[in-house]
Amino acid sequence: MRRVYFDHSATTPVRPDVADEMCAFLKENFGNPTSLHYFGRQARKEVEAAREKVAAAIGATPNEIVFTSGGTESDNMAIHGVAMINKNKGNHIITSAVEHHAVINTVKALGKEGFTVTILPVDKYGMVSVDDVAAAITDKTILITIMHANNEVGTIMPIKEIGSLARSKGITMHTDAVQSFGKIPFSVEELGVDLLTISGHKIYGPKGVGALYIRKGTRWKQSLFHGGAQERLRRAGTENVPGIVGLGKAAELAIRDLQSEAEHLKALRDRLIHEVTTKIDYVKLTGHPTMRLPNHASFTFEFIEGESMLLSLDLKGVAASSGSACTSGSLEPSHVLLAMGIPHEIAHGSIRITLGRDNTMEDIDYFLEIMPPIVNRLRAMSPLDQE
Amino acid sequence: MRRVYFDHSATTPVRPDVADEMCAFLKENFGNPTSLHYFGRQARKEVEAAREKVAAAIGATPNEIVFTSGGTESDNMAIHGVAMINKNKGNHIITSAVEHHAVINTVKALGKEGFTVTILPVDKYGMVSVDDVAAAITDKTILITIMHANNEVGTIMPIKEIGSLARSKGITMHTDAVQSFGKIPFSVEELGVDLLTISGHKIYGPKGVGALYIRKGTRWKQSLFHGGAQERLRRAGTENVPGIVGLGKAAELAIRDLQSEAEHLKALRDRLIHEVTTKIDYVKLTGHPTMRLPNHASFTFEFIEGESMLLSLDLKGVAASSGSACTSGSLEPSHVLLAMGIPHEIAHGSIRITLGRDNTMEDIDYFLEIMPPIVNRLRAMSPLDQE
Amino acid sequence: MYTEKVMDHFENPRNVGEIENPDGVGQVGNPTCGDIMKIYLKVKDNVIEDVKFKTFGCGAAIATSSMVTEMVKGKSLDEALKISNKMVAEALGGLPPKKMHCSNLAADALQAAIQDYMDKQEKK
Ligand SMILES: Cc1ncc(COP(=O)(O)O)c(C=O)c1O
Ligand SMILES: Cc1ncc(COP(=O)(O)O)c(C=O)c1O
Ligand code: FES
Ligand code: FES
Repeated sequence: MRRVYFDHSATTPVRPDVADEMCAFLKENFGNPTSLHYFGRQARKEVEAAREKVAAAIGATPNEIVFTSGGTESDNMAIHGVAMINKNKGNHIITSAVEHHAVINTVKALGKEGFTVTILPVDKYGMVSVDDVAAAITDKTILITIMHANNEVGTIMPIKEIGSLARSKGITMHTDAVQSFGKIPFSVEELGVDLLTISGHKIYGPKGVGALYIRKGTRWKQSLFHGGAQERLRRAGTENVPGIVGLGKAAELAIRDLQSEAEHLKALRDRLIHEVTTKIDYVKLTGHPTMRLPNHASFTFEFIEGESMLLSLDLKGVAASSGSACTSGSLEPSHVLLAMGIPHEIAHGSIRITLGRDNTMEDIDYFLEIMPPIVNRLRAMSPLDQE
Repeated sequence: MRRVYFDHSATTPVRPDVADEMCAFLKENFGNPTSLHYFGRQARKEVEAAREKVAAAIGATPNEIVFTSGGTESDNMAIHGVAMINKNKGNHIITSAVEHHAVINTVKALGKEGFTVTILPVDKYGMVSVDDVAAAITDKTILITIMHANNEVGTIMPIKEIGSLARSKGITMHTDAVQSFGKIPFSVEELGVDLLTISGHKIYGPKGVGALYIRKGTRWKQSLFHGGAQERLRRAGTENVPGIVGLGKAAELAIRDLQSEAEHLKALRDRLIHEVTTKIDYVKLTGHPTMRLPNHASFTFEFIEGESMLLSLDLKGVAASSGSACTSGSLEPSHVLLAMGIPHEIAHGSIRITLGRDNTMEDIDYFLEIMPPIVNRLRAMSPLDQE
Repeated sequence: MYTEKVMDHFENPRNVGEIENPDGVGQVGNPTCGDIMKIYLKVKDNVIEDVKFKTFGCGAAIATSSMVTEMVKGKSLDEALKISNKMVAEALGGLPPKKMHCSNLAADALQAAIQDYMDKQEKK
């Protein structure tokens, strides 16, 4: 069967160049980078080379990069570490209603430990307003954490403006750039953020590895793992060397190819969005029409439910998702869509198509061929479809 | 130059079978196990197969295994999770003075958050006494965490006895089995523990992946990472699928080969210990003479310092370590050796030779050939050597 | 995640649609929860002669609706009333734990339809 992968926001295939480098590594260079001997030094060299690549990719210096086990750990580490070191200074944290669970659940947990939390609303496009951020700031605010691009609806947030606002008030700013990194160009300088999260497996790199950028001078402390002195005391535990090497390589390639990939992806995405919204009735694009990730198309289909669409697509070999991969095991409709004001019953009919570097116009054609009959079939079964 | 790797307690090379399986995986099977579609299901299947292998290797059921980013995370997660859920029941934690930093620093951090900590002493062999554990228990004791085998001196602790003591008192028991797993046979039933830590890279598996065994019914809660609903809500973050697959395979092979490996390793170790302690003066074996890991030989050499020995060995192609790899970046002598009553100046002269499956009797011969001149040369330089 | 039987009923649902002038109709769930099931019955001599369904919901919801209609067709009302959510799930070779509530819906919709039929009979 033809297999089409349209779920690149959930995870991406490892690029062949990255996989090759990691495999060579797995087989040959196995030292513990903490060890003083030859094997340790060989591993250390590669870890530091990867750190330089990741730093270069976001315009940071290598010392500002800490390797972690993924985006979730980076988000937790960023938020918890800023909260813990500043708790005598203030206890107010600002975030948005459409963050990934790794951010929103971490902030909510702090809310139970004496922190005050403001969860900003978003507009119908899933966008946070800079004015809302400004209005929420108090003299107790110690952290603003707002994602760079949303995973479910692809909306790109005004982080540059929020970053300079935070800076002007002396408030630490974190952004989760897991979805934007490698897809839209940015540097930490340009965004004006103090901490920034990335994850390997969203940029054609390995799973189980990520990084946290911590700007030099940022008030932050290690507060998640206790243990060895790795990562200059910022992250305990033997480094995932092959994973780190893979992340470095993937970051380097992502930035090298960013421009050409983005054009390719936009062409596919725009055709997909245009055709789906004109050829199928009762369909709406979710997220911002223009301020969105180049590879991201997400919709709601009225009268039918997301999972049954996914299963039908899967039977035809197409892999897509409904809401974020992390929540698709649950019965709740996506918190992102609800925050955007989409009614429950419509939010249940959401679907997300996220494109990647190997997708072709033929993949889009195939989708456009199989999707209308699926929608018709499910709508015919639905007690909601009134026609 | 001849290269001999004698630092298997720091990390091990990935077994070719494991590396091959991981590489195939990295290149072909990339889905996110949370995804409902074909790609996700393929990944899920492999994660669950690995879980069965790990469970079988320690005599657990698959639901009792949670995958993590390594030994450090497993230790933190175990201890913090038991402390957090029991904090209304009691606040006393018992550990030993020779634990890995991942345990000792986690327990100490809890000591600053209102928990009372008893750090048990050890005898001159690095062994905790069961009587000391019994005497330390109070009606506020909620957790005993004592390692199965020590990483620096190889001593195997009486976990079975401590485990049944804990059970008879209704106290939760955790053991860090990072060093013992795959080297000495055990099952969680036999040890009678409620939580047990293992790490991939110590058993010829990948770095950046580990597991925590949590016995069914154990009072424990997720308290480290907030985020998605992975690992049945016990560990948030996209699973490191190739790493998990590698861990599963490595665990399976470690248990399959345990007996024959152990014989091979003991033969090498015993010759090494015998020759070093008889051919070189002012040398002592550290750790227990018989209750020790089959691959572990550790010594103190009087009048000279560990790092200079390591560097000299390294110049001859031999990779060894001094104290644990995690602390070898620091200037402090090993807390383990100090706890065993070894004086500071002697503790500084420690060296650890940890053997592995690829080592041969020729490697031992080579070491025995180069080590005496190294010791002589350094001692000749030392103002401490009184002869 | 789903058994072959579930996927078969999802892909080729039996008895989809509506019955004109049904003898009983049952609807459960609401769109807010993401599930609505509607079951139509044609009853003759206390036997379910025909049954059809319409469902808004996930794969399990569609499969359980289809299964329950297949299970009751030709059965007496007494027999049909005995059908529980567990029986529906079992007939499908099992459901993932999180999806058990979908089978509840199917059994509930059936019971509601039978109840509706009986209420109408009483009024006659
Ligand atoms: C926006 C965002 N943040 C964080 C994460 C978590 O990253 P990871 O899966 O590497 O833990 C994800 C992906 O699931 C994401 O999309
Ligand atoms: C006894 C012990 N516990 C925990 C660890 C930490 O494991 P990891 O390096 O996988 O974080 C190690 C290894 O460094 C160890 O030897
Ligand atoms: S002599 Fe250099 S570390 Fe002490
Ligand atoms: S209908 Fe709600 S999850 Fe199945």
